[in-house]
Amino acid sequence: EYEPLLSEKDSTKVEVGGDDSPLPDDLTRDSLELPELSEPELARHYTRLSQMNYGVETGPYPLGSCTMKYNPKFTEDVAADPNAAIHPDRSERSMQGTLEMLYHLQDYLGRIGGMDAVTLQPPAGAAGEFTGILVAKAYHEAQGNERSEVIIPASAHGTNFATAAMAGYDVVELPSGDDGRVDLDALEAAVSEDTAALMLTNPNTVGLFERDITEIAEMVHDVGGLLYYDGANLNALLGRARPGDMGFDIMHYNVHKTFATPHGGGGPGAGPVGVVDELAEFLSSPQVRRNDGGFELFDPEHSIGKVHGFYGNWLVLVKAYAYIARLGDEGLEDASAKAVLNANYLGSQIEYDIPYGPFHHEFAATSGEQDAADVAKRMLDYGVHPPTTKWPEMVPEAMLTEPTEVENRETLDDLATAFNAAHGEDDETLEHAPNKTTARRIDQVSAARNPRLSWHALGDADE
Amino acid sequence: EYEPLLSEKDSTKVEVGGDDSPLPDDLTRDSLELPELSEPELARHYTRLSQMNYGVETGPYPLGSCTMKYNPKFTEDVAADPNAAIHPDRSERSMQGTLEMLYHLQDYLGRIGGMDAVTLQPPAGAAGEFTGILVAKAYHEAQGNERSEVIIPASAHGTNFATAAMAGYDVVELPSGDDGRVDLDALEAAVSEDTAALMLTNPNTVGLFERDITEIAEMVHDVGGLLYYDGANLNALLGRARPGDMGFDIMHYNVHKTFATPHGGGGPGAGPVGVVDELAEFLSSPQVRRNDGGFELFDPEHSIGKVHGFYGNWLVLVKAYAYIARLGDEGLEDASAKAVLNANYLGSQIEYDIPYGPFHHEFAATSGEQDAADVAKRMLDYGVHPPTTKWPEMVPEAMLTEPTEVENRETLDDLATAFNAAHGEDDETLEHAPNKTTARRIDQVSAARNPRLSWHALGDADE
Amino acid sequence: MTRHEQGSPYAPHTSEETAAMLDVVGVDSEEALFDIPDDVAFTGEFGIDSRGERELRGELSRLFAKNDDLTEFLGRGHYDHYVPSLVDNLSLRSEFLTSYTQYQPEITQGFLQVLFEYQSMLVELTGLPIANCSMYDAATGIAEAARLANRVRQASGTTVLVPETLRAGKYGVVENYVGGTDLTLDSYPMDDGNVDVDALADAVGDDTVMVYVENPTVRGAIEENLADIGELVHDEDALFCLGSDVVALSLLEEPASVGADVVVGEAEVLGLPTSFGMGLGIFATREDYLRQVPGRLVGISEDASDRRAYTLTLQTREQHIRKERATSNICTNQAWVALRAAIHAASLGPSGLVDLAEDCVRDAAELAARLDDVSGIQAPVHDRHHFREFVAHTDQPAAAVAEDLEAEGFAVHVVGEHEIQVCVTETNADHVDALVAAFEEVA
Amino acid sequence: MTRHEQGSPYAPHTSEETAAMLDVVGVDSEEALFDIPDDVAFTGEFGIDSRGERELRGELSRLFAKNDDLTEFLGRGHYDHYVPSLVDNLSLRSEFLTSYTQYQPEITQGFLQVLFEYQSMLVELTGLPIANCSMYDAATGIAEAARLANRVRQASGTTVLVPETLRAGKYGVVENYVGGTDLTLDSYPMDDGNVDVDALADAVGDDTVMVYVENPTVRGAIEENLADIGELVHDEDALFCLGSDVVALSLLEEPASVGADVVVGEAEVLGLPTSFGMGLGIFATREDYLRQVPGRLVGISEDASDRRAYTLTLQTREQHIRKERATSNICTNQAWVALRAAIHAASLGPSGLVDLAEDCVRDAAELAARLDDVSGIQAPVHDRHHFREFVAHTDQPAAAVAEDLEAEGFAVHVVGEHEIQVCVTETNADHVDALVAAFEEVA
Repeated sequence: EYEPLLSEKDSTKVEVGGDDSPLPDDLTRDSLELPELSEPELARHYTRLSQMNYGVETGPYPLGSCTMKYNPKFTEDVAADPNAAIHPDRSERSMQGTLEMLYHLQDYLGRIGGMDAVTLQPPAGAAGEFTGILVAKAYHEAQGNERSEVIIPASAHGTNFATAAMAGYDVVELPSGDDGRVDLDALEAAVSEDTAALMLTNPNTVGLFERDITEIAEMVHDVGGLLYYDGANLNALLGRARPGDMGFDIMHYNVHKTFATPHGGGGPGAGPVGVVDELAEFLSSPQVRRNDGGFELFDPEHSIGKVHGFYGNWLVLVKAYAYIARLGDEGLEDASAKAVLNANYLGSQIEYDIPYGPFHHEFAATSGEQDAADVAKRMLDYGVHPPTTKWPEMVPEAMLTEPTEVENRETLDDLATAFNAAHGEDDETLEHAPNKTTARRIDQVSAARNPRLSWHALGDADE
Repeated sequence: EYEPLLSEKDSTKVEVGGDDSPLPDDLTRDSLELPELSEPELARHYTRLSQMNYGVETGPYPLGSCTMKYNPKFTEDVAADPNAAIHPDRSERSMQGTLEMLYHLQDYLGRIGGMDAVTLQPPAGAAGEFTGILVAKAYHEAQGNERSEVIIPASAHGTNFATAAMAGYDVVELPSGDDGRVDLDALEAAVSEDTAALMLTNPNTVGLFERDITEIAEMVHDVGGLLYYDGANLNALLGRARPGDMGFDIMHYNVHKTFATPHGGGGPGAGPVGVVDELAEFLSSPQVRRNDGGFELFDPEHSIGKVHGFYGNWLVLVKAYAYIARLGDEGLEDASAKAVLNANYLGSQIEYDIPYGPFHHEFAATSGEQDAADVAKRMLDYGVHPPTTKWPEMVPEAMLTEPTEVENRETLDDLATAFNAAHGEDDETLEHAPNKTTARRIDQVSAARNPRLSWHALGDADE
Repeated sequence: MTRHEQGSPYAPHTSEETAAMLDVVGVDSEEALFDIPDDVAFTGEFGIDSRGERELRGELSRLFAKNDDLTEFLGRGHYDHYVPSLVDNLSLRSEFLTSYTQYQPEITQGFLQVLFEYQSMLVELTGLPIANCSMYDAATGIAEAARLANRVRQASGTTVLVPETLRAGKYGVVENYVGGTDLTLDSYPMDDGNVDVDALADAVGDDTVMVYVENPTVRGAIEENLADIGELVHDEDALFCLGSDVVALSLLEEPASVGADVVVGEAEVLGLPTSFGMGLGIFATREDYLRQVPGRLVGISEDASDRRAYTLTLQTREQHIRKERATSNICTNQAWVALRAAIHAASLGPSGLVDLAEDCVRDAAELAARLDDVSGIQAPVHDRHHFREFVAHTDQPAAAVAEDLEAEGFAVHVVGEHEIQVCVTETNADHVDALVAAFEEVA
Repeated sequence: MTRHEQGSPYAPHTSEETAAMLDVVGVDSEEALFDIPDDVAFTGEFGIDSRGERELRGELSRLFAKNDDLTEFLGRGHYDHYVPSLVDNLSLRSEFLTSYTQYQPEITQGFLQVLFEYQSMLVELTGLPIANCSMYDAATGIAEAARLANRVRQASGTTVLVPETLRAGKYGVVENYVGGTDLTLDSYPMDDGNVDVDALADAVGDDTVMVYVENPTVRGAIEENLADIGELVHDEDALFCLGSDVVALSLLEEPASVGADVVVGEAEVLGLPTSFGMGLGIFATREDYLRQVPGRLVGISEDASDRRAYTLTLQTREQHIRKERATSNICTNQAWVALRAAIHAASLGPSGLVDLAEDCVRDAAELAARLDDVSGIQAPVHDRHHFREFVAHTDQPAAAVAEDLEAEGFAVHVVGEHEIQVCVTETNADHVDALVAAFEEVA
């Protein structure tokens, strides 16, 4: 089951430079030492490695806040269209097809989020957040009104905090209310003339809709702040509610969550950002608009500039467009309906307590006296992917679970079986899990204490 | 690990006909009952099934006489070219690209086999044999000389016998000589005015070159018979010897063996047939030839007609062409050299006896007192694919082993380790193998005694 | 790139490794491994240049671009339906694509189950309990059916009857396959696109071993008298062999219900794009003939843990066991194409299959009506229901009309001096307006 | 088709199942599951029509066909090398493509090992011991390097220096990323395509936090004074950040040997076809800065059976643990692109990488020489060695020349009033004759 490293299969040192070299030796390296293997050997290597990896097509993948839904195959074929494989520095007149698709995707996303203008450039959700916060900053600066704080609920995604800090803001952390939602009193205490923005996801990270969103928006707007929507949980609301209608001024979309582009083991994603009219002039540049008979790029008047060297993750955007167009209004609305139904059905079948509700597309169960991370490891033995664990912290030993709309009742029941089996087991059993996986429990401490980050760092003991 | 049948996941009965039907009810069926599942459910089903299957990219696949070599990935992309996806009934002038490729493939195969004319139509090796024997028959009939017998060595592939019989010939089975090759005395006794052809593979099915091939050819030709070359073992000889030079009049090529088109779990293959000039007029129709400035189809003057409804397995032919062009002279010769080297190296590393030699690309070891089929099952436990077993019968408890050129020394050593581990084990252990596979030893008798050949045949006990 | 510096790019040996392995074997050179007499050794060259992967993809791309860019309205036994991306993606998984025949079922349960499911779908579509893993194509399927009829014959005769309109390719294949038997091949008349039942009744007698009927016919007409035909064939103890395809079978009369003893035809209509005639022959039959079936069969059994397991079964019918007494010489078949067809069928499901088949009827009828409105064209020629395709009468010579259409970018069949045949599916339906316009130009 | 008759084709529920599940949950309708106040509920329509898979593939194929069919001689940070079929086939395996970040390493050992191998290849290419799993692209890599420099600064200053020729896109990204710090961005002069070392020496001082140098430069010139630059930067305790790409790194001076503290740039040159600028940012650095690295790192550990196992490590640097004190906000990265690049690099091997890189030098030199022979063109403008690309002087206005070339089917860069930039790799090398001929027409 163990697959050697490429470097353990071969290591070939090629001398560089010399008489046949097109460059003088002082401009070249001396040698290059890497594995040199034949195609059949490589095909087996990567095939075996793939077999040691769990994907959406292996089984259910109920990672809360990650929206691991099925990635339709045809979107890969669409993205592989050779006519779409163009260089970004072409003339605009020679890339009308590409511009047209980008234009329509801007438009689709605007309609879905209730936003007036959209940039597609951010290459991931966090980059979208950063773009959005830079827009907020540019807006305040244009108002002659620099502000220093961004308010973020304690239960928010870690990227929100990191993003606000990267943009130079102080983070004001907002404790949750007893009902798991924003505590209006705490918010009232937090907002001020220093508030640049409140970053919020809705439904929040335990799946609850912020019922007071209108009041929240008013409170932030009243002090001159902006409301930022973290799109990670948009899959709960498609066709039922739009951030723009709730008073949000800025939002990002995670197309690798909501619009089913593949997660690719960690990326690439794309994090388009939508804003209301008033902020459109600050968006990153360029964007696409119609002109006479075609499409063109333009720079918003007070653009924040660039957040990616070119136009973002093009291939991901193509897949997102194809997905949205495949589903259309009815499909998008249904996706959210079934995502919420599945979460509620699964929630009803597990024996663990779910402190907060009513939840939507995800719920945060608690493992109580059990260690949630251990429960997750034990679930691996039952052949399913476990939920996100120990987060958000407002739920002790949280197991944040989001089955998505693609699971059927049988796989939801399989998940419930895995939860419930672990529920009945003792700590000893849980701590020693998993036992049926490619690797057994992995020592995280050793990895961090003695970092070995390349095959060059392997001592003899490892070889 | 068990994956339910599609029919166990869903069974949906759709009523057919009725008011909305475009046909009157008496022309339609009443209903259709099949599984109706979503794309995510199907993707998981087939992905899991694939994980229960061993392919060349899983590990070594040393099936003697099957030449399971690596199938280069790019040939699939070439075959998927939309411009190659044309209908066979187009006008010739509108499919010049396709005709040109076919022409070049005919030419390449002719050069490789030393044959003067080639038809690409037979969709598999056995279909090639059938085509070749029909050509022989047509030739003899044209000579006014109908013959009744085809001589086949006992060690030949089963298809040879079945093919000769299908063509209406009596089979004369030729016993092997003590050295594992054709016994010239036996052949002398077998040939006669009734001999239509001798079917032979060379190297033969235990990997031995028929050193007396020139005498053999003379003996057959002397009685007016033809010499047919079974191309299954051509991977041993590329660039070193050609059937045409040895006196063979007719041959088929197994492009899914020699030219690395994928075996696809049993097919599709392609079995082009080459013949010497004298027989070209009998080949199946149509073939491709040059005309003024282009290419055209033509029917050989006394063609045997058709062996496939259209032009055979087009996609397979494209892949074969791509493979041959990728390797060229030097690559083809090297492929055989390394195939023979690998067989000899592996042969030198195993503890089982190999009665006959010197062998080329494959060898027939004997498991002696052990049951060869049991040894094979035990090898499954060691993670490799076993050799072909119990065939050819000239070697008792034969293990016909052909590693092909794509294995490296390590995988050959892995194979040897598996052989040698089984060599040291007792019958009890062997009979109970395999233990580490998806399914354990499968009861063949039960399958045949109580045939259950569709999910409709599943009783309650199975469900 | 590989350490293997010259020769096959798919062999992994470095020169050092080659030398070391030769040393282990105990010879000096690769040449010394070959036991080939000098007089038959090849010392020449093939003259085939090796090309890199990239160069070759470019070369073949340019080569195939020499095929004219035509919109095809072609059928007559080879059809184009849209193949979902799912089919490509899953079928290209190397565990499926690069595996051999399942002679070691313990490590090939996945492919065996797919083939078992394929067989099961055909059982549902045909109503017959036995379906094999595949024949090469429809033509070889008819041919194998005739040979089966010869083995199981209840009648004393030797004649196989096929429609007079049978494609020459199919006729030729059957002729070759029965050439080694005492069977003879003959044809029966058609009447306005359907079997001329009276004439067939006259033709069938106790010398008849098998009657082959197509539904839909090669001219696209749906056969209206299948049950009558089945009865008259059985009255003479001949085998009734029905030819169709898996899309048509989803909608048209179930073969078993009209007395078919064998069903052959194409499953390539699912799973493969237009492939220059490459096929996937179906073969289904009655329980009685189980041990006479050609080709591979997958059955259910149990493993040593008593769990359900799949395996190739009844192999004593096959050439590798039974040699010259085998039911057929077929060995390599179309397994991977069957896998693709199965995935495609599964992705359509019964509703999708029926919808697709109904569209084949509707679209053909609609196109026929539109062409009938074109001056100089009468369509359809046959007063029948049609499936995917139909024959149209052209006032102009058909060959000239077809040539003119080709110049406009459309390919159609010429099937008579004044007869053109046109096939429409969802993959060319978007071009119907343009086709009609082109007809208006050239007819 | 699916039993799920309307709505998302990727949700499996039949109406009956939906009803049954609602019943289990205890509500009457899906709507009842949504806790959305009326005043913010959306009751409108998006107005997005659902299209079938086949229709959509046709639609997008027609849409992209609106891009002109140009042969591109474009580079300047986004390059096209031939991607072997192996890369597509393996990377599309769903176990890789459809997996999430490896937060459960016990079931994601395969992807972790691929990323570990990717890191290892970068360590070899850069000579630096730490390489992360990916940044978004080269631009965000430089920006993260500047932020790392800010965190680890040994100098007291605040200035980040970049070449005056830096692409505006990169400049803009860095500007935004340092906008939340007290860093300022400034540029240093270039001299005949290389860094003006004297001017740089003047510019670097104790207010300098980082100096960014590209090799090759955006104009294709190979930098000749890297070691000197490294020395002068280190003399002021600033960080030396070098930008390159993985093909160039296979041939050019090893960054570690010239004193680079951080290496950024593109690995997208392997693994991805031309992708409208989509990137794969590399990030490698010295051991000292390990705990300041942005992005994910895969390390080796042991499992409970003491077997080697891979895992994401040092996650306390990251946003999901460290929140506002994280080294970066990056979460989703370019892992799958890194996997593709790793497979591509492995399929080339060291010989293939060096050969490919040498061809980048040779082909550029040859094309420059040929264009120099064209009347009205002088190339290369810089008297340097070049990698893949170079700048040519045009006697005519460059914009007009480029427009005329586009009419002839070629795309080139305009980089000055009389300057055109041309990039050649193996994927457009076959079109060089045609390009030269077109230049002869229009120059």
